[in-house]
Amino acid sequence: MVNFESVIFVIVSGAAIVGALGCVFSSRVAHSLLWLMFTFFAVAAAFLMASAEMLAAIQILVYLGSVMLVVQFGVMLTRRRIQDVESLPTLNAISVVSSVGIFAFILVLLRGMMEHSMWDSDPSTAPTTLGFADAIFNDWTMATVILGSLLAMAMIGASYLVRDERLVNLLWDMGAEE
Amino acid sequence: MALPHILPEVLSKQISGVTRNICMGVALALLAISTWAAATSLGDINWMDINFGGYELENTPFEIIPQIGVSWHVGADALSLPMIWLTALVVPLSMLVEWDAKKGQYFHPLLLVMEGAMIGVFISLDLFVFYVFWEMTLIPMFFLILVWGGEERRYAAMKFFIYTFTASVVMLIGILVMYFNTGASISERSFDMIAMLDSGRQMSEGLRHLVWVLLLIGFATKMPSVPVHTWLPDAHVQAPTAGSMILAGVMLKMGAYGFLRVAVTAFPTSTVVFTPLLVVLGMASLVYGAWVCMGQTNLKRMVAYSSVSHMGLIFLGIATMQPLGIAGALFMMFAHGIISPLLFAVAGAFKHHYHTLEIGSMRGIAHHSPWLAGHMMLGWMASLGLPMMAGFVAEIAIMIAFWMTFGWLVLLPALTLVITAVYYLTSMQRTIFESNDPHHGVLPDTLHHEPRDITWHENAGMTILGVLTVLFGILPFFFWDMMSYWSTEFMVQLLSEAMQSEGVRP
Amino acid sequence: MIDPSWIAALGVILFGIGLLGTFYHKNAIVVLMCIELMLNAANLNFVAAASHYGDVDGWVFTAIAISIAAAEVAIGLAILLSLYSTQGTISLDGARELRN
Amino acid sequence: MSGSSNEYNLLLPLIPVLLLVPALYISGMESYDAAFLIVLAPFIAFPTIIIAGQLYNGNETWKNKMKEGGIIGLGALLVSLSVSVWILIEYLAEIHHFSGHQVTSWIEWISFEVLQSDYTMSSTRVFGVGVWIDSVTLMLLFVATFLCFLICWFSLGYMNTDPINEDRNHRFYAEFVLFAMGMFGMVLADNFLWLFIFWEIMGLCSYLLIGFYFWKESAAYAAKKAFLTTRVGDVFLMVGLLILYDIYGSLEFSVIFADPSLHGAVNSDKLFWALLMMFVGAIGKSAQFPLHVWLPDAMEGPTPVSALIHAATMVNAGLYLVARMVPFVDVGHHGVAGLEDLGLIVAYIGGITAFMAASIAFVQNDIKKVLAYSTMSQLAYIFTGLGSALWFYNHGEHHAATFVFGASMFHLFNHAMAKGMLFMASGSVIHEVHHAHDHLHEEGNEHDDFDPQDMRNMGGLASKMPVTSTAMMIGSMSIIGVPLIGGFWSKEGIIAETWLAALEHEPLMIGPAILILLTAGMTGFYMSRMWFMTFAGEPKHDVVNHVHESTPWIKEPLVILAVISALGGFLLALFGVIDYLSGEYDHLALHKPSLLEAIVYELEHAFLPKNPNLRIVGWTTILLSFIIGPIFAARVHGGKLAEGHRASPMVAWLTSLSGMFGSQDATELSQSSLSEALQNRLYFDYYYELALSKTVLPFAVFAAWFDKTVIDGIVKKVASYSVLGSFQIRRVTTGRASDYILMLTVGTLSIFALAWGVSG
Repeated sequence: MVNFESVIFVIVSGAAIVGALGCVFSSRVAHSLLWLMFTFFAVAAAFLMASAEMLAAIQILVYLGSVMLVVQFGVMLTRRRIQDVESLPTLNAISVVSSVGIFAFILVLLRGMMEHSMWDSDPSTAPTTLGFADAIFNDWTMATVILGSLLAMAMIGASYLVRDERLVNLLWDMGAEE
Repeated sequence: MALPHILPEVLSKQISGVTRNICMGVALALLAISTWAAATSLGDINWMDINFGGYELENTPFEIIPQIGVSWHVGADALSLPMIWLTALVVPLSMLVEWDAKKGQYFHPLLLVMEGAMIGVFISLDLFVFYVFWEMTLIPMFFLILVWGGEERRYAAMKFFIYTFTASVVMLIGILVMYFNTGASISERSFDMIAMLDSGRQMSEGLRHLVWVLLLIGFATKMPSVPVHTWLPDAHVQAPTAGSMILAGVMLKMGAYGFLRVAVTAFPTSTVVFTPLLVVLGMASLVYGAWVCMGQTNLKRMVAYSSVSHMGLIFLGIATMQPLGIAGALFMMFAHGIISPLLFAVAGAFKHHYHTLEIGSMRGIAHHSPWLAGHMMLGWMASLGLPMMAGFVAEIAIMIAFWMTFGWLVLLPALTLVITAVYYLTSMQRTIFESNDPHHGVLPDTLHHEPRDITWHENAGMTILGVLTVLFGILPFFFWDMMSYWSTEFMVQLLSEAMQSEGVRP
Repeated sequence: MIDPSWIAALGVILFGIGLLGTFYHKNAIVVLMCIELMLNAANLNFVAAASHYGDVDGWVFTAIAISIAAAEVAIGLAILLSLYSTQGTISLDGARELRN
Repeated sequence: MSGSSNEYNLLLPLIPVLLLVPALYISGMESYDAAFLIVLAPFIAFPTIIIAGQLYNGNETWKNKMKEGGIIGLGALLVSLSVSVWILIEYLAEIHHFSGHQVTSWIEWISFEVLQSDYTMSSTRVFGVGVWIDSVTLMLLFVATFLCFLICWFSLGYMNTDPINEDRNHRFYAEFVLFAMGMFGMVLADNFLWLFIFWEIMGLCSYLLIGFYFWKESAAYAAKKAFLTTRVGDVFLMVGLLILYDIYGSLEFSVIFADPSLHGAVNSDKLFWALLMMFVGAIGKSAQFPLHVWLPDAMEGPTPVSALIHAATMVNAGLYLVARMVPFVDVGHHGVAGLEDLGLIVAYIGGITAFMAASIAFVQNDIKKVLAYSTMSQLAYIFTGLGSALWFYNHGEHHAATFVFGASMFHLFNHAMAKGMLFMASGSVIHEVHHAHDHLHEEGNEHDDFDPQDMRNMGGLASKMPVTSTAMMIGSMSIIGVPLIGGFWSKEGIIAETWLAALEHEPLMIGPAILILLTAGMTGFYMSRMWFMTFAGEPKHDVVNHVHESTPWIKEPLVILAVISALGGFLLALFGVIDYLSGEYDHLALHKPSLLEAIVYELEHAFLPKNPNLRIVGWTTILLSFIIGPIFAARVHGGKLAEGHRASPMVAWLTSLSGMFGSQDATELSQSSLSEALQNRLYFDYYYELALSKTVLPFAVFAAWFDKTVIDGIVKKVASYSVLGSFQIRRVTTGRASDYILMLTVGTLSIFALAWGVSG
């Protein structure tokens, strides 16, 4: 009898793949954005199935919450005319052939991985969130601190990159009353 | 006692007058040292009893790059000493001839750098160091042609550099193959020439022939033999006088020296097997060079092709597999090293004073510059192979050895002597004589002022070369005994058993 | 608990699709999204390995990867916006300055 | 004329030089040890004259006192002459007996070893330099030194008074002295290599001397032609030497002549080829049949040069070389048998050249050209003589061989003396006519085409130039072979022996025998034609009336040589020179009990030889050369002197005699096609030029083009293709980001696959 758990997994992975395909092949940027968010939900579900609750939470919080929001802004700011179809695919001979080639290669990779010997040994117990929390702050303290500073830098850099030096903004920054 | 090898890297930027004198001083010092080395060594180190492989004036090798076994191992023997003395002689003379070169403060130091590099080539007994110096000689020559050259000097300099550089890369491959055969693991491999020699023996038959051919290509291009000689005329026509004097005088000999020192010493058997190839190459460059020479109109280009033709004789000399032949080849290198700078000094003086090198464009120059005409005649007659001049000694030696080994084939080089006489005489005829007017010659139309005779320093340079040519023509035994002894030892220790193994009857 | 090898398989497939996406799209933002997708696929693999070996480091890596991905998106969009302001368009074909 | 009587006090500085030899003698030095001085003196004089000339060019004392180097040259040649005379006296006067030759070697030139066929190294072999003196060398040495001295004396007068080569005479004397050194060195050398080296030095000097008036296009061309033709000969000579070296392992005379046949081991056809190659070298140098084209053109040089090169020294070099071949073929003294055809070839070449040169000389109008062709034909005579000698030696007829060899060498002596004097006499004629021409046309720069050398302008000079005309007369008689005068004694011997060989032994020898017989007659004609055209009859050009003999330095050599040509022949024959030269006797002496008996023997031997057909031959030659030739010439060109012109008695009788045979107009004969052909030297030059310009020059131009386009072309192609290739690669960078991503992924994936493949 097909156990219950694998059925759910098939649904989740199916959703993820459909989402990814939707994101890639949709002609409108907005649609592909939505499909992407859908895929992220499926991935979070997959994390859950791998009993990584904490990660699923992070995934949803970070990715869906902030990243998708930022991308949303990006899409809004760069679209001139609503109706123009920006994401026409670049169909030239070489890219078609090479993409098919790459896809075939990924399948080969997949097959190679599945038969890989590492999966034979029986799966041990999944790690607990407690262990996760302990690892972050004891073994990987240094990594976490650096991670924090990295994120800060990224934010400052990004904001600096998009600064707008037009005079009117400068005056506004300095609180000139107009 | 390490042969004092001052590598004049210092490029002084003061006013050219000061640098000129310093450079001349350094060059003369080098000449003095090498003459002393030649003379005294003749005295106490009797060259007669050195056996092949034993090097005089050898220093204790000290490691430069120990990891890959490169050591500064320096020494001179009967093969390299005449060449060292020749370099030390030609460089100060070429400086003397181009004493008034413009931008002198760069010109003379460059010549010194070349001298350092060339002497490096002749004394280094470590193939890595040999190759480094071999490449180093190209750079100053490139700049000499590029900055002080003739009209299309850019093309000539580029062609010269790339052509010889690719050839020496081919040679490098050969050297590396030999290097990897000197030892199993990295630790005991070394670039030292002595180690290389027995590495040559362990290689398989096919590999040995391959490496020999690679080395031949590298050396044959440098010493222009026919198929790969086209860089020489262009380089010479555009090079300044001093540059082409050194290029013809010494750099061409590096090819022949390298061939003997590296290729023939390491692979005697393949040399014996490939003797017909050597004969073909030598004969081709001798005969073909002479024929092309006859068709030339530009004086310098003609002299350049005549160098190609004379260098062909060296291959013939080596191919005879007779000590007389090899000694003749060595003496030919030496004699040509004295005569060709004289020829180029004369050609350069023509360019300098008459602003044209076209043979047809001027007549009866003897009226206006008798000294130049005198030197031209001496130089032309010397390279014609006239007895009492150094050229003849080498030619007669090679011819006799050639007859001993190849019999009636000697008629071909013999008849080429006539062709050499033809093109030398016609060119001399049209420039110096034949002006149909007893008191002044027909001047080239490009000339607008009354031409003066050659300046004192050109005259001094040419006279010294002329005197030396005649001196070594009448009394060649100073260097000849050294060379003939070396070649006998060379034959006995290396080539004779190689010939026995190949079943070649001398 | 699902067998980790399947999760890894899902990861690989998602990676493939993301990869194809990057070729297909002229619009820079979609390319960015596809890169995000590929990063997610990578996280899936991490998690699969972590659960398979029961080693918590897998999760730590995934967490780090996610935050870096976030930073990367921010900067990517910043560059895109500045590109937009200079070029007026964000289509990848437009930008030809790289070709000398 | 500038000649003042006290010119001769310039010779005072030479007196001490004369004391050199006695000083050496007193110091007990052996004569042959001093032999190196003969070569050394000119060798030192050469640089001194050149450097002094270049430095003091134009200053007065140098020009007058030293005659621009002439006196130094004369001094050096005097040293050589005195030493050679010293050696001559010692050997001829029985003080020294040398067992055929004397060898002293000075320095070792180059030493080397040879790898023998059994792979062992031979002992060190040396190319040394040394002196080798035997009878032939002595004779040639005396001829060379004596004539060089006289010609240098003559050129003091001839060259220094000619305004055109004002400041250039030092060059002339330097080259003259270098040439002398070349000749002496060649004659004295003790091995073939040094013979070859001096041989080529003479080639160089002949180039320089012929091209002395280098601004004249024809002179420069003639010099080049001379050098190249002799150079061709030299190359073959070198090849011959190589073969010789290979056979004998050394080029030393002492080694080779000790046993030329190496106890029968030498293979004769290899030796034949060696000797033939050397003979080709001799042909080149002595201007015989195939390589004779350069001799007539060599007249472009100043007359002392023609006298020196084409009479005394250089042309004798070829003969000396052939003379040196005798030991190889001398079957009696372990020579190599089977070389008969070498003698035949030499004889035939001699015969052909003699006849050809004599016929061309018929139509020549330039006085020096006539002499040039007469040199060529007389040399051919000696070659025929040597050819038959070689043939006899190889045939074992020892007595006949030695006789004809001695006769040819003696003829060489007579010819050299007579021809040297003839050239100098013609030089003085040209010189005087030239001066007269300049005097007449003081404003003389309108270059009318008056050629001082053209005999058609001359005539009746006998009265104006007594000394030259008598000297010329005696010289011509000696060349023609008038009985009892100079050349008769030797020429008659050659003809007799060649006929002897032809009749009794070798039918093939009949060719050269007939040819030289005819040439004897023709010599008679053209020599007397030359004399009559210049000296007899009325002057054909008004310039000639103003000629008179006044330049100093010229008359003395003519007088001395005239005496030697006239009496020398007879006296030497008396003293058995023929046998001495061929090595029969050790020294010159009266080998007959009394003088009278010797005279009777010689006369009887010359006029009534025992062999009947030889007697016929002898008389026909005398008939042809002495009677028919001159009479025919007298009829065409002879004629009494104009009234009121008195000449010296002997000459006057001859000119009047020439008038008696009536006159015959030979104009229609001279327009005939034959004489036309003879004028153009039988078109040899034309065909040689044609062959050269058709093959050599176009091929050279093609080679130059080939080199520039094909070989250089390949190099340029390689360069251009590589540039094209780089353009292709450049197109890959499209600039589209997506392509870059694509390339990026393909790259990483392939590396990944590679790693995976390797690890897997």
